[in-house]
Amino acid sequence: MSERLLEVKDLSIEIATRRGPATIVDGIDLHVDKGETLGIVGESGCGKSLTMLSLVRLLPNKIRVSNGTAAFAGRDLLQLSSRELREVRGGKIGFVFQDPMTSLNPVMKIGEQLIEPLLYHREMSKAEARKRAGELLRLVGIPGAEQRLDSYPHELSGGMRQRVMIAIGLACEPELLIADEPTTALDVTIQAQIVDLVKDLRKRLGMSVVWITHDLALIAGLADRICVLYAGTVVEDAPVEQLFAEPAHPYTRGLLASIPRMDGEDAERLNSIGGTPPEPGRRPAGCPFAPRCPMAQEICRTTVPELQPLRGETTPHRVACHVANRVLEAA
Amino acid sequence: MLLFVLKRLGIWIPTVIVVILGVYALAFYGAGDPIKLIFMRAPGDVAYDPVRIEAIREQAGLNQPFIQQFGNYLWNALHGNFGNSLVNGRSVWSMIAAAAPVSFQLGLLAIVLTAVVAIPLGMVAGMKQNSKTDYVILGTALLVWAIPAYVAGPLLMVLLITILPGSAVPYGWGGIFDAKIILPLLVLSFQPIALIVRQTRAAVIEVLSEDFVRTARSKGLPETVVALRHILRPVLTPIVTQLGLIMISIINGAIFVELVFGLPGLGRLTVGALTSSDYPIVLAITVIGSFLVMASNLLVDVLYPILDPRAADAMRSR
Amino acid sequence: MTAQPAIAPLAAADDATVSLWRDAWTRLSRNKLAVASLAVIAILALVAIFGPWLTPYDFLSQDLEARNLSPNWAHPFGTDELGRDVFSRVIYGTRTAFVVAIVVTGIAATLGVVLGAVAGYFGGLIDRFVMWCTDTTMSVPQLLLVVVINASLKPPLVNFMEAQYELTRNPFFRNSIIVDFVLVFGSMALILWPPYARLIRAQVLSIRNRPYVTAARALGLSTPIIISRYVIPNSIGPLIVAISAGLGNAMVLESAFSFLGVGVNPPIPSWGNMISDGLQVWRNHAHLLAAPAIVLGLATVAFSFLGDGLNDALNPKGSK
Amino acid sequence: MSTALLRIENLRKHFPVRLGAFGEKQAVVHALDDVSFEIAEGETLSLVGESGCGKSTTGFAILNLHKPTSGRVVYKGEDIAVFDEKRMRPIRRDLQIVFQDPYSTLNPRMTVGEAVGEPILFHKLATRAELPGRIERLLGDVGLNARFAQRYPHELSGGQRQRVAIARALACEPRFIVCDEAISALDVSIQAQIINLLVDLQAKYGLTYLFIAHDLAVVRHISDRVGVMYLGRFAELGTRQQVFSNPLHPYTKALMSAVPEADPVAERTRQRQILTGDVPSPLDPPSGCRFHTRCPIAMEQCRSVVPEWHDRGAGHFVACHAVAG
Repeated sequence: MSERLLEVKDLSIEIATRRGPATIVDGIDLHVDKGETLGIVGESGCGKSLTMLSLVRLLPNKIRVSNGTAAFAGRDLLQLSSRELREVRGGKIGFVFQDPMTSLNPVMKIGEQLIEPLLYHREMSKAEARKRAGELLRLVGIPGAEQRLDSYPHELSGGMRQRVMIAIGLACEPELLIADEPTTALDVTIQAQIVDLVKDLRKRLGMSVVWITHDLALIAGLADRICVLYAGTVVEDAPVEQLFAEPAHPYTRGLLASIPRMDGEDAERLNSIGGTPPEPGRRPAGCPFAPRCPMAQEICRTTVPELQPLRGETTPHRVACHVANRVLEAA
Repeated sequence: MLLFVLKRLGIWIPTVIVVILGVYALAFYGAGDPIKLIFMRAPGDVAYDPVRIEAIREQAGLNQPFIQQFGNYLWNALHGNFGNSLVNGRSVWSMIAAAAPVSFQLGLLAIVLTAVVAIPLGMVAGMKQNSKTDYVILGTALLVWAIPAYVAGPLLMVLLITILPGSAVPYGWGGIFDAKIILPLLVLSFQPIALIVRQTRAAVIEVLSEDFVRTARSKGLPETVVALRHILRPVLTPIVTQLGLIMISIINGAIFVELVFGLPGLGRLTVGALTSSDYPIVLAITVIGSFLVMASNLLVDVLYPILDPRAADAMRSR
Repeated sequence: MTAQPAIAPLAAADDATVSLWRDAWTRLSRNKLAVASLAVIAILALVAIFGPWLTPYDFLSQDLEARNLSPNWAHPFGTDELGRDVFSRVIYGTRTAFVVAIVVTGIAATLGVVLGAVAGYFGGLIDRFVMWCTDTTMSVPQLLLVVVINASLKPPLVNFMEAQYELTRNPFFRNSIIVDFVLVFGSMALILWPPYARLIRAQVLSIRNRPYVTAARALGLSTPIIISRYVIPNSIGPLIVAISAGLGNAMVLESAFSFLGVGVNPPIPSWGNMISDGLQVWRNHAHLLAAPAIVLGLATVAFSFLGDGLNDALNPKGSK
Repeated sequence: MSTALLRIENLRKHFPVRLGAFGEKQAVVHALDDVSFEIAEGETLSLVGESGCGKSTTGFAILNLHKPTSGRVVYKGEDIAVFDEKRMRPIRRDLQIVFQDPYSTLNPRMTVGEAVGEPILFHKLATRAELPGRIERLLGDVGLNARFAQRYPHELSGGQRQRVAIARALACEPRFIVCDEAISALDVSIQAQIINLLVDLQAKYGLTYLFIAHDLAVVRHISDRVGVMYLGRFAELGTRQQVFSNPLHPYTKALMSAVPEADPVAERTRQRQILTGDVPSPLDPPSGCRFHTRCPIAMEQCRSVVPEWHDRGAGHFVACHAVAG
């Protein structure tokens, strides 16, 4: 069995509201193996970004981790001192964020921003770091890499900026790269370029990748395994082929059915999921998806389902649903 | 760059002229006949002789139409001649030349003090938003903001005397290296400091929510590096644009501070001239004050692209 | 195509609906400092309105037997060098401060809103001219400008009033207070309008490009409707914040002018001229300075905090 | 094909912009150049392309929300492109729009009922007495119950807001609706709801849609005809079948190839054609065929000659030298 790189257990995150703390992420379990690409899929507000940001304490104000552990290479990330945390950030875990326009400092040159992690983690001299920065830009496919070091972010196109962000995330050859919707702000042809770039880099550098997205189609060709999040919980976790071939949670199933397909039949209607996800602080008792679930039973409204292996103990396909077996039969 | 400065100057010079025109017109139509003013002031000195008055008037060019007189004034002002005081007959320029160094040195020091004190305080308050430190800094700034300079001055003066019995009363001018400058400098800087602390704090809070700060932290940079490299620079841009406002605030404050601490600067000259309706002086000082504010605005306009590469880029690519 | 049943109507939850104004009010009422400030302002306002009925003494009545008294039961704030009750004078000064602040802010805000809206709406040359006026006005040091205006316009105004009195024999024209107020109001409004104009212009420009205004145009709604129902209600928030801060600002300015002798003239009590008088004698009679200075400071801080509170309440960052 | 509801002829939109921190530099954005097409009554015509290709500008120019620089928009025999705001007003009733961002297109100070009722009263489509019933029916049409009329926009979710925006557009009883990225800001599961709603409403009221989107899969699902745009020009126009099953323009092909499929097995084996480089700036579009800088099959003449609009039969148009030759 492959080696665990990151193991998150029972992670909960809450936000301070007027009416007191409200849970946004509710006891998430997930793991990333060495060299694996994990796709985290969910709709806005499901807590997918917060979960990953919380690991290195980058949560916005008023949002905090209320429970859980996150073992990373044998240490609990959530218990690190701020000094140890700094070593992990950028050193062991690299980040790529959604909007490269706002995620790069507009008043600093690309080169300055790129050498920072090298200066602080690798203790390189400025000249060495600059040389390495040039190599990194070439690695992410920026033409005229060395000259580009003296550019400001606004002088680059959106795709180029995102390549720079990736170079920053990769600067110290991290063991884990967390990409938070890195292509959402980009056009589809540029998205294809970035996806290919990350796939290629992963193969060459052998790191693990967590790719956060709301786009199931995008992640299909990219991930080894997918975690589907709904309202702050993992509802399904499966190797990518299995998830698409045999979705066991009604939410995953509904999500897949609601995407129009490029190769499918000309269906008259899309299968949509009625209703809207619960707001934080208004989570229903029992399964959070129960109010929108076409197959909900009495037990779904009262008891929270646990994330369990589908059909026995050995399968890596896990689902949190009381009626998963019936869902599979109905298919 | 040069073209841009020239363009700015092209807007700036007419504005200065219009301001002078406005103030001059106020004095011209409002204050009344300057000759009569002189005679009213000292009725016994010179016999009130209409023929003589007309002669003086003609000699001084005061019978010319307004616009011509204004033109003369402007022309003379350009050569540093702002006329003579109505009270003692000395040239206004020489009086201003004597007073200006005091005000300028004090004002410059106040700006430096403001920048050195207020920007770090505002940074700290903003970085630790809603903490005790923040509340103390912000609360103090608001309190200081609420106390007018003319109240703060005397209060501090007495406080000093009570705390350090035997210390000299900080009254009068002894140059910028004289200990007497401390209190007036403090009082003069209070309001600008309060202003800049609040603005820096607000700007820091805004920048803190920017994505690029998160990126900087995700690189594992120490918090001081994040603050100094990533937050300070974007914050400085709006703060520098406030220089013009600080200038106004300092000119306003100087009037009170010089009065209270007995400094022989432009502020005291103004108040003195005002109480004795000495128009040429008030006029000249207003012109110089506006000139200063507009000059600092111009400076800010030119500085802006240097601080913000996005603007600089636009200028280079011309 | 067969019409399939539409999705079952979504039911709105039952809790009460909240407008943005009410939401802002709730937020403001949770801000303790802002609420305290509002209370202070309300008390001061009541004092200003009902002042004459609250004062135990007439603010002008001199009692030469009781000069320079320290605060005591008969005179809570003591008496001044002419034996006038300082408490009564401070109360009357509150009235002066509020009248000046409200009138001046009213004139300045009206002027600023009209000019700013015109500039923002019409754009082009009008916009440039108005903005040039604001820039120019803001480049003249405020105190100097007011001083110049007061000093130069007072004699002709007094002469004019005299001449009117000679003509009409109407005692109105002998009232020197009128001259004071006209000059104080006029000159203060003149230096205070530009920030309002800038604010409103920026609001109009930004709101005019908001998607909901484009949407209203797309619905074919007429310009008056768009202005009255879309532009104005959405720019009122920042204006309220500016006015709240402006009232405090005007009070401080008025006292500064009084201090320089160009504001409201004695014998009408104003905080500024009381502070000015107090400064002459305060080493022996500190209460003469302390009373008006503290009240002025309190009012300024209150308006300042209220402005900040309103700003937070009306522009909640991050709330949808 | 049924009769044309709208005929767009040589539509052009150039924005003058001031660049630089002080607006000292002037330039022209070629947002839309020489675009002609027809929209038939009752059809859904989609415009696709990447950001800056001019698809939204087309929608805005048709509705005269941005005055076109030149060209004609013919509706009911009249060129409405030259109409001023006053003459447009009665036309606006017929031609409506739903915007991308439901968060910002509703006036935050007006309740849902006020927002939906306002155009009804303004265009005198009902009396005040009839209004509540009318609002309730419109809200029902978009799947909201009557109680929503009392709500303010900030109390609604994104999907609910978009329903309100649709109800408001329907309030004018329009014939034609521009859906300008109307579902792009919504989550996947909500997107499907709104797409279904739009399809239902089209059937119920016989609406014509100009559907502007960048999501090709959605466009394939909803459209009758599709126009592919690149840098302010049409690259290809045809029925859904023609464009998706038999794309002719190299850009259309690349665009389709870049769209990921929700099928891990197919994705692993699929040969994708990935365009290199970025979309050039519309401030300074390339000469000749605007796609030639990224085109894998560009020829010499593509650099200098603007390709003409070729009819490849059955209403399938393409602007490409390689395909025409």
